[in-house]
Amino acid sequence: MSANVVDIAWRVGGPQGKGVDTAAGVFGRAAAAGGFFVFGRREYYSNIMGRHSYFDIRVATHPVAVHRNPVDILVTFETETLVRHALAVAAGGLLLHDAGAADVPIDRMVFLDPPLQEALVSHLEEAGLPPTTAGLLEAARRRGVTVLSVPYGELAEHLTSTLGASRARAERMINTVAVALSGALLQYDPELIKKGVALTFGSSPMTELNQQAVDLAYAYARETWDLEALPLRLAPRAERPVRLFLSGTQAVAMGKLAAGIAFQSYYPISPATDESVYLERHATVPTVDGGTSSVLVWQTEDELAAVATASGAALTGARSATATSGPGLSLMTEGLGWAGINEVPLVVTIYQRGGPATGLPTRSEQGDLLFAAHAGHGEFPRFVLASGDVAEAFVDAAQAFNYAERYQTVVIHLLDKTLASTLQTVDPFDTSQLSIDRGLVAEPAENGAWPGGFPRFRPTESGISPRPLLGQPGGMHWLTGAEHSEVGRVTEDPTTREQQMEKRMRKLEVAAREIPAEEKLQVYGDPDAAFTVLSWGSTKGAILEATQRLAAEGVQVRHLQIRMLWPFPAQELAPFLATAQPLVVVETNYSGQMARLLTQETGTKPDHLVVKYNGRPIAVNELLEAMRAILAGKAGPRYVIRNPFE
Amino acid sequence: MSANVVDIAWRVGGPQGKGVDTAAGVFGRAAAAGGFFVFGRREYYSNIMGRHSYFDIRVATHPVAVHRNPVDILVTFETETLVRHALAVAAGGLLLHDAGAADVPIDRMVFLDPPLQEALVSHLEEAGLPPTTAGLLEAARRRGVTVLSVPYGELAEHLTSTLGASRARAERMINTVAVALSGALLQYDPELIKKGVALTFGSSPMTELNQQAVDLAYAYARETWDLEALPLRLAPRAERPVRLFLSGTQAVAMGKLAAGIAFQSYYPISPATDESVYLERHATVPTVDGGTSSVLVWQTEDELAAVATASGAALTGARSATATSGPGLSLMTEGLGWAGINEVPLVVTIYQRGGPATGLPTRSEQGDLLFAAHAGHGEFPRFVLASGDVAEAFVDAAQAFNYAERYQTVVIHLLDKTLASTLQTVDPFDTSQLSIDRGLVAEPAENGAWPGGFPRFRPTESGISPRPLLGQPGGMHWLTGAEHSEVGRVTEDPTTREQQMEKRMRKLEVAAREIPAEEKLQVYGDPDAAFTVLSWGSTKGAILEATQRLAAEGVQVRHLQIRMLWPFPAQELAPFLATAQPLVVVETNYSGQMARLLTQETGTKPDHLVVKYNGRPIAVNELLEAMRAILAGKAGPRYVIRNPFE
Amino acid sequence: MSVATVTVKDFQVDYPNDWCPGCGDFGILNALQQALAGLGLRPHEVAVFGGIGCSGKTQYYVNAYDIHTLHGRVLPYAIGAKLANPALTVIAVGGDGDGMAIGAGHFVNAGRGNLDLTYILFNNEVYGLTKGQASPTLPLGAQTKSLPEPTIQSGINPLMLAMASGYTWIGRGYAFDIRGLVRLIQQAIRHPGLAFLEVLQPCPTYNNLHTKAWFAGKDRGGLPRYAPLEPSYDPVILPGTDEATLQARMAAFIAEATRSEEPIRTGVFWENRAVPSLGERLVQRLPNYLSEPPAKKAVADGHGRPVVDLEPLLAEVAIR
Amino acid sequence: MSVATVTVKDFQVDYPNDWCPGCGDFGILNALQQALAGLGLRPHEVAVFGGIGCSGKTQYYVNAYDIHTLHGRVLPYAIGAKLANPALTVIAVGGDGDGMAIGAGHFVNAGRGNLDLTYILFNNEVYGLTKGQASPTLPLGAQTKSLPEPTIQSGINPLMLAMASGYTWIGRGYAFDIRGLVRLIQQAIRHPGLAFLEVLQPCPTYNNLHTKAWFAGKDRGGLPRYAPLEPSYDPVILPGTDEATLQARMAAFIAEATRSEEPIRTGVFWENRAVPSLGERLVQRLPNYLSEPPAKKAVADGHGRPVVDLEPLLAEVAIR
Ligand SMILES: Cc1ncc(C[n+]2csc(CCOP(=O)(O)OP(=O)(O)O)c2C)c(N)n1
Ligand SMILES: Cc1ncc(C[n+]2csc(CCOP(=O)(O)OP(=O)(O)O)c2C)c(N)n1
Ligand code: SF4
Ligand code: SF4
Ligand SMILES: [Mg+2]
Ligand SMILES: [Mg+2]
Repeated sequence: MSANVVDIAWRVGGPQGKGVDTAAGVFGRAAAAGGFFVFGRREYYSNIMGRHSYFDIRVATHPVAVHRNPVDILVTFETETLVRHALAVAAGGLLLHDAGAADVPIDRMVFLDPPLQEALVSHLEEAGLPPTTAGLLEAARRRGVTVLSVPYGELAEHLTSTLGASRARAERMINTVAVALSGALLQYDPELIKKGVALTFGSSPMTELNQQAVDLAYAYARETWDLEALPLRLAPRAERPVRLFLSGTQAVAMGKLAAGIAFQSYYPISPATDESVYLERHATVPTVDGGTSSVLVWQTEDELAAVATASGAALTGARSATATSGPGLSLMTEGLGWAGINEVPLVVTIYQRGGPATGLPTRSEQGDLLFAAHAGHGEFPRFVLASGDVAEAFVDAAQAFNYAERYQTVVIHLLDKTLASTLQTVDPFDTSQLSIDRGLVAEPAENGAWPGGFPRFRPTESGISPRPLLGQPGGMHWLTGAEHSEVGRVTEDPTTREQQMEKRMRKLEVAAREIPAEEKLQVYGDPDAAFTVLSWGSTKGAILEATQRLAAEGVQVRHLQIRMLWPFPAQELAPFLATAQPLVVVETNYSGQMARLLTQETGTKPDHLVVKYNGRPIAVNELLEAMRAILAGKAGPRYVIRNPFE
Repeated sequence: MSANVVDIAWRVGGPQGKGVDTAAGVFGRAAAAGGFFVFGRREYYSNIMGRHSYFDIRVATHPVAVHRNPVDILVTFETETLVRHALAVAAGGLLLHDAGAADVPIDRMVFLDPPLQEALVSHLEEAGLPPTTAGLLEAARRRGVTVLSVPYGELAEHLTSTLGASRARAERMINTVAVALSGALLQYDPELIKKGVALTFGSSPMTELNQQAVDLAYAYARETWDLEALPLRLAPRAERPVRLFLSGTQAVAMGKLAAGIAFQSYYPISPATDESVYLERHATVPTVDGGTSSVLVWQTEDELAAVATASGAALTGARSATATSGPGLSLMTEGLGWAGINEVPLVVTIYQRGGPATGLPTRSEQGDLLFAAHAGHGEFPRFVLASGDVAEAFVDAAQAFNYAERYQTVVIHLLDKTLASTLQTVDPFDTSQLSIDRGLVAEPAENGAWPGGFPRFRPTESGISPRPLLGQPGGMHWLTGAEHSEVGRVTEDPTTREQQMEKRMRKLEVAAREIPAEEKLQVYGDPDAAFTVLSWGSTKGAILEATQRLAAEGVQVRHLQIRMLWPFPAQELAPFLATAQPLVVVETNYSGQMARLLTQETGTKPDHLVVKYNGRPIAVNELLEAMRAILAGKAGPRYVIRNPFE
Repeated sequence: MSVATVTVKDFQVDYPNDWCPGCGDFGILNALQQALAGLGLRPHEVAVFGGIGCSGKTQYYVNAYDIHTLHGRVLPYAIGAKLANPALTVIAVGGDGDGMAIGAGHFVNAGRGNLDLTYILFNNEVYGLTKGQASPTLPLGAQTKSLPEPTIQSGINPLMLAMASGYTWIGRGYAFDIRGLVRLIQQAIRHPGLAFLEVLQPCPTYNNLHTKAWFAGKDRGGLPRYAPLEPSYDPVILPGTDEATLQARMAAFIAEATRSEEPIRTGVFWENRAVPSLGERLVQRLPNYLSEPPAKKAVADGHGRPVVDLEPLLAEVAIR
Repeated sequence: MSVATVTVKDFQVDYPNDWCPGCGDFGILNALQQALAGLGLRPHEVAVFGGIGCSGKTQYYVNAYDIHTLHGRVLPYAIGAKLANPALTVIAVGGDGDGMAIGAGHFVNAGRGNLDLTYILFNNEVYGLTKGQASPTLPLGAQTKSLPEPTIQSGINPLMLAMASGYTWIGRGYAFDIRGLVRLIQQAIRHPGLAFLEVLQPCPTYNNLHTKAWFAGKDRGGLPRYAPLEPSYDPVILPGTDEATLQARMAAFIAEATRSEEPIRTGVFWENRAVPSLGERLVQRLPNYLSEPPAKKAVADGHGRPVVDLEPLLAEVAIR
């Protein structure tokens, strides 16, 4: 790694509810404040308190949008984190662990699932080490990891005595201490760690206390260790442009607010809730002309009601959306069809998580694509969009309303748990770059102007007809989930049925023609390369980086990211497919859902399908390995990425 | 038509609730009793009383499984039926209408949808006839139809005076009179019409009264018309083997009973309700050894509960099913995933109707295939079967339980409104030809035999593991919609996740290997012909007959009917696809859902997609026209069958 | 709003009606149209949401904004529209299957909000449109025409359920007591919160137990089986009503709502004016809720650019 | 069934518990295990169905047949199993969000059946597992820890809803009154019909209003805020109870179920022995229901051939 290039992967772990996220936030912001690009990945259990969670923060001089293994620094406070992640520390890396922790045999650890337990034990046995925490630490040392014992208990006492913090508070601040120790070990500017603290704790009194803890930790580190002898360094960058540091759910919420969302319904569900909670907390925001603008966020009794309520609101003209994850989508299915046949502009944001059923509620999967494309009995037009990173999440969330209102139908915006909980530095969002298309709304008229009812569903060439909003004079018509005439009267007439089916479905054809290619498909890497990787959604970051790494080695890769999955951009893809050799599809699901859609719409099958379905995102190194196997001719048509340690 | 070949299409129409179905039942049974093959098609509105319904009965010397246009005999009682169907009578056919009806202008008929109104008016105007009922009758006459005016009012009075029937009863019996008049016009044996009456009314006192009405009608016909001069004849056949005459819903219910269904949940919905009502009425049936056998039919509060309740019952070992149509399937989506991840044997019978949303609730569509194949977030194995006719409906309904229990998962059995309401003569069902496979059930054991819990989900080579039934000693384990270990413990372990995903999905691969080809795919027509028609579900009858008709003209056609849509029989299809020229897919939906599945799974696109999506089934003549257009090179890749008159 | 100029004709439409002859739904439709006209509302100010069932077709015949929703979901759709456009007069109608079976969860949870809308439940004790199965209001052991056996589930009392769920206005009417029904519907609409009106509705086609003749008491000398609540009955709860009065009112409510003796009571059973409407509560949260409700929210400027200023939100996550 | 040999250990399992320290769910779990053992049931005779939520994990820790269902659907799954295998002792457990929000429709309609099972609702007034949103039982205006604003929806009273829905046994307990809870659970299970038990459950993580200390009355000298119903309270309805007594009992029920003054009552609020259980009614329909219930139905003979004789059914549609 050249002197100018920095790329440090830092991991902190601990029981849920013990401040792991806060620690990661402080570290990430501290790094961002030093001008670095930062990416954060969060893993946690479906549990409130006590089960293992961890957070990866990657800090780099280039934009990063994916985690990597191994990590350079591992911060642990207790045995479980140590055991789960000790093997993940790179040679030359650092491992912090509790000096006071006892040596525990791995096979006594009931919290570990048997496969992981076995993998760890056999790893140590092969290395001739005892199957205990001590064995793991020794293995790390042998691998060239600097193992540092931290007397957390003593440090907490120190915080109590020096800063006057209560014991409980001191214990919470140990997180900050560990972050600061990490900073000290990297010889990073302590002021920037303190800035990270300030940005995280805001104007609360905790800020000052934690900043003092930072100083204590730095002092302790300088006293205790020979910092100059340590291998890693992080020096603040000269250029520090303003960047945002935020999560996928926040980006979506901001995109919706920018687009003028007026109504959002939701029923709580991981990992979608955070978006609605954010909107609720920011329900009133200023307008550019000094006014205020509100969004009504409505918690319903279930997702059946959530989709119905949002549809009802949309009929009045409010830009309306709902957000959920897979189980909620299953329940919203009936409402999608109703919105489809009634041509209701409706945005449905889906954060995919591990399925089926309750599945892996706090883990990630791209498991709902084919369902999203086909959810609902019968046939109606819909859009399915998928964002690849936090910045796209913002833009797509806003754009979804434009599609919904222009084409008067359902837009499903697919994200996943990975993106939802990703923390990332991005350039500040620029709302002036967004444009708003409210579609065809009927003009108010005299009551009686349309004696037989307003022809809300009159077939047109584009399939789009003006819609009056509930409450508007002169626009009265009927709406029904049954097939209907142009004024919305229920009909079973065969010809009217054909006309209305065609009217509705035509909108998709028009959309496919009208919408610019770049909104559907993005090309990265070398557009002329034959080696073609096709992706959708959150695997983008891994592929981008792998592509760059291969390019640096002289291997050119073309990366096509599909952002609009339905209508499927078959036409736009055609020239690329014709020249792809090999064609590789990367997805985090079992069956290669996008690959299936691709074949369905183009007849083309990928040469290699790279999948990961253990509920975790693909790390850049995992993808690189897969791509190298493909390049070396060693990969079959199906390549499964496995990782028992995450 | 040679003297030995009979093929008569008879149609009766009238307002709902006025006995149209009964009339058709009498005529159909009368014809079946004469040794004919009979097929009946029912069309009706989503309405209880008053809107237009009609029934086609086709009577033939060869098996028939589809309706055809034009019809030979049209029986009408009032203006609406006359107006809607007068154009449908073939040259040389008969049209019965009410002698007392006034001449009505078509543009005054508010009950007609504008497109039909316009089509009729312009038809008459082109012919230089007045746009009234009289004009329609005149058009029929000019076309060579024998138009017969029937004084229904007088005949009703006659029934009152002669048989002592009340006026109301007499008016109801007019249906029987019209059937009998039809019989008389065909010079069909009146005793067989009376048999049709007896079979329809059973042991009620109505039987005798209606039989007397038959005699009166025959007498009236003989007196009034010169029967010998009429063009059509129906003479009873010498061979009259015992046949069943029943509907698709009845066949499914019988198939379930034969398979030993123990629990059926349902929430009322057209066109699925009839099946559950039938089961409820036949909840207790004898066993071969003289015992009794029951099915518990349980009406739930909605379809969410229906699928959950049936799953709960299945866990105890009961063969369990639920039945619904599209809107219910949308609500059952979440329950399918739960059954999938918990490996619950569950049969879900779906009667497709026109969608989306409420759609065309009493019309037909093959609109739910892609939804059935992908319903539910996340990924789990499922089967999707589709029956092509009444006899298959029986066999498949029984077989569905075998797949469900053998592979311990969800089996979706797809039918549609067409099949549900089809009445057809079939050979008597033979339960001794059915075999029952209850799959792998764990043996009871001592409590404590499995200290950590019974390994219900232990991965095996086949993916199938023995299941203990709730309540069985020694089989305690956990069930959860979350990912789980082999004893059913919730887990988020990446390796266990992979193993369980693979275990579940492997079952489909095993099934694809094990299940004989003929259960997946059936070949009709000339297996060596290049002209290949691919179908699924209820279009079978039309294709079979069209194929035969073309064969008679020297054109060889190969017809492949897919009965198992998922797992898709790609392997079994491959040799046929390789030699198909052209490949034609026939479906009654807008977007060619099976064609899409075909491309997805094989990469092959059909050369021609023939679709009809006006909510009505494809008539044999409509299909013939499509096939002739294809043969003549005049059909594009998409051929839409339209018919404004049905 | 010029009251004088609105007549019942304004709410009528010329559209073929396909209910069975003699159906109680005709009475309810008639009363609804009269009630709306009587309140001086103009058609475009009214949105009628229907469930799925024979009852769910009511709005086909009303000149207003009419929305035929999904089976059981009439309340959520209606709630969404009312929340987004509080100026609309929102009426929800549906059957007893629609509201008490598949829609029961929404029924209960709507009770928590006290949103200013009116829900009219057509209680015919059967599933009309699906041909006469037992609905959740059919009493245990009753066997209507289409049932192969008497029902083995108990019937729900909609008034009791509404009370338990928190509806602030609860009434009951009879489909062919049109004059009484008009008054009840108007009171329900005027009530500034969530109103629930049960209407006893004969279904001549499938409910052969509780027919028009039965309600009219044809078998007992024409003494109707329904009658208004006694004048002494007081349904009103005012702000500050003490616990004892509240308990007494509730006890009286239950006695009348569940009475097994005839006559069945009609009228206003409950009128709770002590609970603020949801609209009032929303204004607390969103100060511009009434001046710029979701339906009217400004989204873009003249150039199609967003009017929202995200700056303060970006500042929260900006690293400077 | 040998009562003497069953101990609470038989219902315990060694499985890591991940509830928060101090969670009321521990108390309920404990009581459930004791209750089952006390009834002398053997683990395989018991099926515990859970909803989704912290509460829905209860059955993870019970040695029995344990079924973790879907959010809101615990009752339909439990009902299916009990209908198919009436010999099973079926318990359903779930949270207030699970039962009163997404599951409210099933809650209401289950009340119609009087099937012999026990439903225990864990009322912590919040959505625990999704991090503390308001549940349908949180009172209007209350603001628990995670809420950005006080809730603007009213709370549902589960006992009232159970009464309106027809539950024949209704009780309330407190999570940390384990002895009382054991008794209540046992009574609920013994009741030969549908039993509903609300348990007030502190959620130390998200419900900072109604904590263990609050229930214990720590702020008022240790005078608990919960107390058993007065001995004079009579919840029992016997067959043939006259209308007046019934009305009086209902009024008393409501007074106790809704009382705004402390203490909150615990105990058996309602015990209706006048309604036959669903099982009894099913036997009327299907004579062999108990001898050969759906779970035990013979399907095939030794050769894998169906045992059903379709002949009479075929005869109905045969044309001979
Ligand atoms: C999800 C779903 N399930 C079932 C149906 C079928 N369905 C239509 S109307 C109806 C019930 C009608 O009964 P009710 O609500 O009492 O209305 P009524 O016809 O008696 O006025 C049912 C079950 C449906 N439309 N949607
Ligand atoms: C269909 C669906 N929607 C949402 C969720 C997310 N979810 C999980 S638990 C829960 C609510 C938990 O609250 P409660 O039922 O009160 O149980 P508690 O955790 O408080 O015991 C929700 C909304 C889900 N699992 N499924
Ligand atoms: S079935 Fe009953 S409710 Fe429906 S329209 Fe006919 S009479 Fe009315
Ligand atoms: S969040 Fe509340 S209900 Fe859930 S485990 Fe923690 S304390 Fe218990
Ligand atoms: Mg009804
Ligand atoms: Mg709760």
